Amino acid sequence: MRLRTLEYFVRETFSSIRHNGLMGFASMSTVALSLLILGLFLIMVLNLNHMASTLESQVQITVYLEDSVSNAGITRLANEFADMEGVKKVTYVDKKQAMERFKQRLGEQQGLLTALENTNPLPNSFEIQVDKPERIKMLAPEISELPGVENARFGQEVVEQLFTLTKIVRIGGVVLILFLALAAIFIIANTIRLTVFARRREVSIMKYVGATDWFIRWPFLLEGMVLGLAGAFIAVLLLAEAYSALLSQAQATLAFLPLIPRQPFLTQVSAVLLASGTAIGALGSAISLRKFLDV
Amino acid sequence: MRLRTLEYFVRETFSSIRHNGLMGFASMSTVALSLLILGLFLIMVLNLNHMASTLESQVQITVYLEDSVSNAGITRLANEFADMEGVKKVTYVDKKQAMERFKQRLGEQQGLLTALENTNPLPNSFEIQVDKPERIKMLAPEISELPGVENARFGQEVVEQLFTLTKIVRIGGVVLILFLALAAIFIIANTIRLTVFARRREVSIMKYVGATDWFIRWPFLLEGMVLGLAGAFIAVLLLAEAYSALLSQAQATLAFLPLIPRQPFLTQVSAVLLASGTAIGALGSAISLRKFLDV
Amino acid sequence: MIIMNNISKRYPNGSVALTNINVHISKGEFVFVVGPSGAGKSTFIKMLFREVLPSSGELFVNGRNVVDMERSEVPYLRRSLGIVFQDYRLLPQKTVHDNVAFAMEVIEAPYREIQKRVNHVLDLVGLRHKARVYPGELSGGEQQRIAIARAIVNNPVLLIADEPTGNLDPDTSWDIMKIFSRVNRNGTTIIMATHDKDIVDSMNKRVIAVENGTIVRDEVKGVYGYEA
Amino acid sequence: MIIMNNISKRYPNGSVALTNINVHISKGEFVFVVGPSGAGKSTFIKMLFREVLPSSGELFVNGRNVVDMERSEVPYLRRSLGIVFQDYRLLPQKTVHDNVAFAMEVIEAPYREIQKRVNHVLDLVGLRHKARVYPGELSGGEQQRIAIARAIVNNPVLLIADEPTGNLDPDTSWDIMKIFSRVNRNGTTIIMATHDKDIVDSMNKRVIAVENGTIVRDEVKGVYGYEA
Ligand SMILES: Nc1ncnc2c1ncn2[C@@H]1O[C@H](COP(=O)(O)OP(=O)(O)OP(=O)(O)O)[C@@H](O)[C@H]1O
Ligand SMILES: Nc1ncnc2c1ncn2[C@@H]1O[C@H](COP(=O)(O)OP(=O)(O)OP(=O)(O)O)[C@@H](O)[C@H]1O
Ligand SMILES: [Mg+2]
Ligand SMILES: [Mg+2]
Repeated sequence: MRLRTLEYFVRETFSSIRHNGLMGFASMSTVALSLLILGLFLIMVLNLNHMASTLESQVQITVYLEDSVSNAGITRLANEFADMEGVKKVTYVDKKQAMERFKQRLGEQQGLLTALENTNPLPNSFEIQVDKPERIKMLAPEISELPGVENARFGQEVVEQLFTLTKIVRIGGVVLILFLALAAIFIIANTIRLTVFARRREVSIMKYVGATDWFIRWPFLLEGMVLGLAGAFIAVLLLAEAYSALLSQAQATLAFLPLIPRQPFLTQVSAVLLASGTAIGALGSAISLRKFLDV
Repeated sequence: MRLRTLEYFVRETFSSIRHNGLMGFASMSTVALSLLILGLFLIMVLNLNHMASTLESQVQITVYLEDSVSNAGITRLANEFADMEGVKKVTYVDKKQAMERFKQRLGEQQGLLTALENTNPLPNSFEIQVDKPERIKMLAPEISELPGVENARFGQEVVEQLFTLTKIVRIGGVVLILFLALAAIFIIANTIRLTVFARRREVSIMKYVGATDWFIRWPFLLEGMVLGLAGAFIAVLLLAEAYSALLSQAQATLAFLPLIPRQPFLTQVSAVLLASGTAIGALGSAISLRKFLDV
Repeated sequence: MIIMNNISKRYPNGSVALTNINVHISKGEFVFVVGPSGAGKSTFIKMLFREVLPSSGELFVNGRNVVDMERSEVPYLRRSLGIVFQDYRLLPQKTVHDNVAFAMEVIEAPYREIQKRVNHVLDLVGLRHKARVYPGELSGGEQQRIAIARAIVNNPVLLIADEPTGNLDPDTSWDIMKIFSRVNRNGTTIIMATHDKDIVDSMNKRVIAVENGTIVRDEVKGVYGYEA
Repeated sequence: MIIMNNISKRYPNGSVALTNINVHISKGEFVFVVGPSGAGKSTFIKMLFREVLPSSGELFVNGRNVVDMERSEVPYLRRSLGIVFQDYRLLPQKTVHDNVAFAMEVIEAPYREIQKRVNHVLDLVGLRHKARVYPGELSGGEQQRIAIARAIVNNPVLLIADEPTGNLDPDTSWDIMKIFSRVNRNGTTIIMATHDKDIVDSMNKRVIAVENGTIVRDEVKGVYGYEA
């Protein structure tokens, strides 16, 4: 392609955008809105997933030791746990620490403790964190068998509910995002198809004057890319604004919610959306054009 | 309008849908997808809201009584609580029941209880449920002042977090739905505008032959309605299918999640979507047409 | 029937199509508008049915003030006219029959009447056998004849035609002129812009010659006057 | 230049436009195609640049087999031709200048060459002063002349014109015919469908008369032959 022709394509692209005001606006705003919705849910799903992971990573195995285990035995067990596959962190909690925590947890019913006077019936224990939640079910019985271990617990029921919930959030999230992405592509492609349709006569005239398919296609492709990029850009701006606002709001009133920090998260999401917008714009134009090129 | 003319409009509508295959398909599928997304989130937000309400309704004030209060005093207090504004349900829990519950709650640390032997340090108490969550903060201090009451608790911190969370879910949900509704209307209107745009020459020809605005408008309106309704119908079918599937799935693995039962919920949501689809279709056509009628 | 007082037309892009036009045309007249390409004939004609509004001056058609007309009155003005456009303006998604019938549908004519008239005018222009096809499937001249059929189907009081024979061979052109003459004898006023020297010269009707936006000649029994 | 062997054309809707056409046209010829409305002239012409494919028969244009041509070759066939369409086919969103220039842009001509040629042909058709306006702002005859300017801007080896003077007054028509003659003298083959009796009769060129889809007459120095 000659430089002169390239220049022609670029001029052509912008003159066409100028002349097809309504259609350009329609495509661009449709891209913007679709990607805005998509981005919104991408952010939502990723955050839910992040929360789920945070919750899951807090699940741990509590290993209660028999009172008879010696200090040397405790060190040995600690090493043994640490060597097990998938174990990330081992924390030793002795009787006294356990009692402290229990007091805190009891909260409003502290009166109860006075009845205990000075005895401390709580056992020494280990808290073991693992790399992935599925590991817990395998390790717990294994650990129970070790000498000196009274039993190993992980709140079976609650944890299983939690896992089902996080699994649902994940699968649901992926399904949702895929569906929204397809819907966005479809809606955007629809819009572009209509804009190309409105110009089918123009395309056929070009063909009759001897223009090759690519000569006709390039300005449409560029136009689709420019409009797609512009739409995505609007979506990205709005999203970044909204997410930043949400974050600062959350810091004030929802400190307990584990949201994904602003950077590099927003940059990544933006890159995905900008690339999608441009690609959908270009592809949408090219594919829609195909039908009308055939004259 | 003559019957003959009405008949003409109806014939015209369907012949136009037949002839504008691509454009009809584009509008209809855009309506379907937009309403599908809207419906999906309507269902999601309504369910989240339902869950939030369920959670909130479980928050209650626990009133611990001094051991010195007589049976007559307890009855008097019960009546007094029941007479307070906004109190929905008052449950008396005596020492023994409290101990039972405590045992259950303790779970893995039951060893602790043996140390208590036969003393029961837990107080008698009332559990009070109120009509709306905001009431709790007002009632709790008032109740603390009553004679015989040791103190009145409601897990201040957790409850406030819960309230913030449910408030966010509600406000976020409404904002989200409004935004999605606007986006859907806008995208659908965009699509319809493009389809009308592609037929602007046709409209102007009709004007030159002496057709009045309404004579041109009616078939477009009807066409918009038919396509909008058809699109909404597709969305409703898919949604109903999906929600039913979700419900039966949830019954199996997520019994603890309080989802809104199928009926009359789905019927209501469907009615909203069908009405919206038809209205947006008709309005979109009518509004888009305005510009091209002016010749 | 038509009164133009001091009409001028300047298009938004600056080109001046007509300057200071004064014309009176009575009911029942048959008028040719002639002149070179770009002289302003189509602009003259388009003002009559308010496709184009004059920049200044007064215009009355069939007793109606075209310039100060309410927007809602325009359709009724156009219904009393039959118009043959230079670019045909047929509805591409309606069959030939339905294109012609449409002009009667808008005045809410009864079904039977529509069928009768449509078939009649299609016979007149010799295209009854094309009733079921779409305009895109017709030759240029055939489309032009459908446009003519649509213009006369409602028995208009005023028939306006912009080069109705531009794409027709001389034989077919003469058939069309015979139809026009008959319509004219039945009382319809006819205004026709044309480049067809033979037709203008033989018909012996009033000729208005436009050049460069002004009337240079207005003869009761005129000739085309532009020699080839 | 053009060889048609046993060409027939039946449109999908069943109407038969051409039957059994056999024509040879040599390089440098000037050929009129005449015949009544709906005879098949436009169909004959449209086959030459593959807007319409024959239903049966062989067709060679400029040495290329039009029927068996690869889809990707079509643009190159069309570039060697200049085409004036009966319905003009100007790009509504390009100015007059850009419409004409477009035909040169597609062959990637250098900028300076484009400016020179475009201005030259706009001068030829007398519309250089309209270079900056859009086709929608032109009169019918002006649009037709722009279409002619576009057709000749690339010095085509074959110029195909479908009623290039249908919307022109006789004077302007003659100006166009003079341009055609000059282009023809420079070696361009010309095929022109027309209803203009005066032009055909005075030019004294080869005439192919089509009626009802068949060639009824093919004379080396012919006349229009359809009496008005
Ligand atoms: N796309 C089409 N589909 C179906 N039939 C067509 C199509 N185009 C033309 N025809 C028919 O084929 C016949 C020849 O048409 P063509 O356009 O070749 O005529 P023509 O000689 O150019 O007439 P005119 O002088 O009126 O332009 C006509 O009967 C016409 O109705
Ligand atoms: N919509 C428009 N905008 C701007 N200028 C216009 C418009 N329509 C016509 N003109 C200009 O006004 C002048 C008169 O145009 P008009 O169409 O009335 O000519 P005409 O006599 O019908 O010519 P023809 O015989 O070629 O059809 C021309 O110079 C033309 O370029
Ligand atoms: Mg004109
Ligand atoms: Mg033709």
